[in-house]
Amino acid sequence: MEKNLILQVKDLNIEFHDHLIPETVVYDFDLDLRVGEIVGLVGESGSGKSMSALAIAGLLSRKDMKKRGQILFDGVDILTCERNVLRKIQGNDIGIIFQEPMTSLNPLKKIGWQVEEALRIHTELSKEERYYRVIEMLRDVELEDAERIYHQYPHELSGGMRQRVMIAAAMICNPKILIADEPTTALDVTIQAQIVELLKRLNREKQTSILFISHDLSLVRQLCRRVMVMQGGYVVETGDTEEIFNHPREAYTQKLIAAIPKVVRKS
Amino acid sequence: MKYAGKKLLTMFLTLFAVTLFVFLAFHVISGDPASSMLGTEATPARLEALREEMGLNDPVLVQYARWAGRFLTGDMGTSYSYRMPVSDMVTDKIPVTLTLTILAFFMMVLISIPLGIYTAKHAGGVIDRIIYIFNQIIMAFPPFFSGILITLLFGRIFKLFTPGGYISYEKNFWGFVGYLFFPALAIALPKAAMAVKLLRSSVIGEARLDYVRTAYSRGNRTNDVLYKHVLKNALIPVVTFLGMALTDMIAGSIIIEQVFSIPGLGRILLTSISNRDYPVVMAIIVCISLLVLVVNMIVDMIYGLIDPRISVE
Amino acid sequence: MTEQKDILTVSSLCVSFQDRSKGLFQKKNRIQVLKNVSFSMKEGEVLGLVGESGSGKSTLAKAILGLIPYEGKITQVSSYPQMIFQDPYGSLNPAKKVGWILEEPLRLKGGPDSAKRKERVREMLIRVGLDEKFADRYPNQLSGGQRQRVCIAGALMQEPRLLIADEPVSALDVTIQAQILELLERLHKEMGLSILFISHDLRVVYQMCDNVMIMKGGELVEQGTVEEVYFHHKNEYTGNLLQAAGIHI
Amino acid sequence: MKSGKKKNYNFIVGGTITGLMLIFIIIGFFYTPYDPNAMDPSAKFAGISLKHLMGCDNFGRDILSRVMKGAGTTLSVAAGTVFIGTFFGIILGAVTGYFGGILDEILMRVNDAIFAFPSILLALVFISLLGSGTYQVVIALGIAFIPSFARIVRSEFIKCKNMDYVKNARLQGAGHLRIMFVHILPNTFTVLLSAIMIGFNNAVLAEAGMSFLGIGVQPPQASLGRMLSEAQTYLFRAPNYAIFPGLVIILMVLGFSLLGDALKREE
Repeated sequence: MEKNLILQVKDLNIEFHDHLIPETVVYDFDLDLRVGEIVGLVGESGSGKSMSALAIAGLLSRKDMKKRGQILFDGVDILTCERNVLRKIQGNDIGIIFQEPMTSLNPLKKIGWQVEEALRIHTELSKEERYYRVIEMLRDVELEDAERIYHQYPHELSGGMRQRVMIAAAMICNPKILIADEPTTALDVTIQAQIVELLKRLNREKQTSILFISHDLSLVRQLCRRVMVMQGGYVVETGDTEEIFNHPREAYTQKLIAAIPKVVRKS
Repeated sequence: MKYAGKKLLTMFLTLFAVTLFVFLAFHVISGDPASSMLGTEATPARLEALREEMGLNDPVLVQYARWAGRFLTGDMGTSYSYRMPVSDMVTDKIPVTLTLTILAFFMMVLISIPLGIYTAKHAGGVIDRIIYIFNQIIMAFPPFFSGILITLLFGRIFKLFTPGGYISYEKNFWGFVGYLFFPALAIALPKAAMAVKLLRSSVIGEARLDYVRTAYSRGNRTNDVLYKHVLKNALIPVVTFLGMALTDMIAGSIIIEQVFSIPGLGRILLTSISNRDYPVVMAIIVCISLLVLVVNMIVDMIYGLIDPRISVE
Repeated sequence: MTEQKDILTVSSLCVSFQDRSKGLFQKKNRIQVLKNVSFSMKEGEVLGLVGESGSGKSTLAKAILGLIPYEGKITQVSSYPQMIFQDPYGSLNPAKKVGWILEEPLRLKGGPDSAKRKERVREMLIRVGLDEKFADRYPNQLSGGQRQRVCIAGALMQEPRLLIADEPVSALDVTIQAQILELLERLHKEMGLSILFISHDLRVVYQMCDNVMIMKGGELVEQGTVEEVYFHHKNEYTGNLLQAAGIHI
Repeated sequence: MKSGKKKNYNFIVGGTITGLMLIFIIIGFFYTPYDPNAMDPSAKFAGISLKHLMGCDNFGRDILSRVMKGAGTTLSVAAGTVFIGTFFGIILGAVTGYFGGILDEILMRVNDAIFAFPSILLALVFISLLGSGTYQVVIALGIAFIPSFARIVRSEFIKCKNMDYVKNARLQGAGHLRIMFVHILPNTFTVLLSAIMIGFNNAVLAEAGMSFLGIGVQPPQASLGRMLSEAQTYLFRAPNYAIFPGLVIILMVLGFSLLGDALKREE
């Protein structure tokens, strides 16, 4: 493995078996993620982008699903390793945030409890140490009044704040990789921009690699150096973001870019 | 706290409405209590005198207030058929029905919670399917029929108890509880089957939600996800069901008391209905209503404790 | 362009709701959702309305449609404005076939007989770019884009002159989004339809609209032609929005 | 729609049981092997034989004939009960759910108060007011069943009335009645159907319970509950007297509840 390479996905295939005819949702997915890099994964609904992300996070464990290929993290294949090996990686080395910050938090548990959960599982820190770590982390994701939020429930926070909480919980163990699955889709534009800025800053300061999944090409352009375009389960194009934006090779990529309304002076 | 106060207020309002309804309904239907009491000895003069004495010539609401006031002090009126105070007939029966119901309730909880969690965890497995079939059949059993079968099986064939051999709680409390074991089982079984089914589908439904995926993404074990995250959420609808089941059991015990010849509230309620002994019927219905309302109130309180969203809404 | 008359005039519109979260016996506050909103719309104009969630843009639409009580004055030339909604899954009755749904506006108007209605539905389906066979399908057999086309067809059955489109493409994938925008633009041109286009997406609004209004906290903070607003904005909030959307001038 | 992989066994088994029970009951309306009320002293407690397939009771009446008639009575009572409950439940639930406001507030408070009470208890109150008898049982149980249907219909109406298609219908000029019963009501059918199945079962069990207590159907009319209550006295001597009526109740309820489950899974 290359020295800077932190995650390597080779020939990932995902098949559903919940109907009479098996349905492949991801074909031959390859990905090299390097330390401190932000890679964008773009596609429309049903393109297989979220499925690939869930597989990398080790969250595709349904029995009616078949996966082939390799997802190598630190010499461990996430697809085939033992559950307890996988659990040591989840939350500790790989964090994930989702589209709906409302439903992704347990409605009956306090924010503090949920943010420190990964610490409870992966570290031997005392209760007090954990508390200070959580407060520090909440401040780090730019939540003011962290002490109060620690004792609040998810329904008492706004959408943007909840997504910040999700990021704090995913980043609490300083993971090497953060997977962000459409993290700003449910948010207003101004909040969206703030969250993107936050992700950029965390990436810069902590050297966390980010896999950023989105349907929004212009958003990916703001955040990612490298981008992969998916359609119908296939990666159709991959490369430098600006390169792809300015000279898309594949017809589908061209179509996607053309579909973004342009703001240029009419007169 | 505000939530609790609101619920308490609602409970008292409902109690007021229920008792007023019961009073008015029986007032209209029961005709003239004076002539019922005097029976063949009635003469117009004696009737009028008795009516005046009983306050039957006052406006209905005044009569209701008087009746409610007496009820609160423990005076539930006089039985037409037995010419004795209703309270004497009812008070020593309440513990019997209550014990039977509570016993059945605990059986239901003890059977259903572990089985519900087990079947949810092993959904689709062989044992899950067997339990499903078993559940469906048990739910189809009318409680009195399971009562009859239990009598036949455990009473007559295995001789684990003596059918009809009721032991009063005043004589031997544990003997009393022992006798109530099988009747309680007959009440508990169908409700337990429903609770297993509900808890199973509730846990499975919760497990599909996004926050469960989040919990797994932090490296939780399956059991930790189940017990620390899912279970509390899944119990919310089950608590409602358990509350309703408890009130249903109070009513169900009326029937089961018949099967096992237990002298509880159900027994006198039924005799009083067929004798048209309205003061007794009214008193029992008000007592059961009170129990039902208290149970509902407790369920609401438990809700408030489990779910932080409630006190805000 | 010739001077055209106003199709819709809204002056000092205020809408407030009672705070339902307070209990039965508490003093209730009224929450002001729209504060003194005034604007007008010309015949054949496509007017954009931009705002974030909670800014009151959907409330404004409801007030214009007469779905909620309001204070102030709304004058409309055409009496039956129609609306298309954001969620194409919720705006078609799942229990009815597409044909039935499209015929309903005609039935309600006491319109032509069954055969004529079917003919009109057929024409309209083709007009919005769908096959006439779709009349026999249920909404759950259609994709999001197809549903939105059916919604547009339904809104046009009564031949309104004003169409209110509330985030009509937000729930759709980008490529589908482009197709629906194209369709709306075509219908606008063909039928001379006036469209009040509500959206949070500044890029889409720029593409679609002649004029635009920016709304924040129930107030219109800026209005003008898209060129004015996008390239010479006066309000700070407009600037924030443009920057957040990655539109750097 | 993709077809499921598994066969719906619930539907097959439930449908078969229900079908057989219906045939059994319908035959009973027109033909029974013996007059269900004819007493034959010589056949007192006759065991199971070709002549009397289910044996005879303490008066020498043919149990099979009585079970056929009794099941018919139970079915009719249950059907009447569910009809009253559904009919008024739909009207009440539709009006309160659709219009909301003060009327809804008041009616639903009353409804919830009634709903909190076990239906058997309510029926007992009504019976003691109305007197016992078949029609009284239908009315008493019917009234007791209204609140549960009203609640279900109301919550469905509340869900639907905020849907955009209802707003759309209003914009097109549909009246309230048309919206309620043409646009919204068909959308509640799936939920209503499974509520009817459950309600039907509860009605069968409640009717049997009331007849068992002797306050339902009056003798000499055959009724399953009443047969069981009589059989209880001779339990050891003639267990078949208790077992057959009990079995018929169980099969009726089981068939319907399996069908109800099957419908739920179809969704």
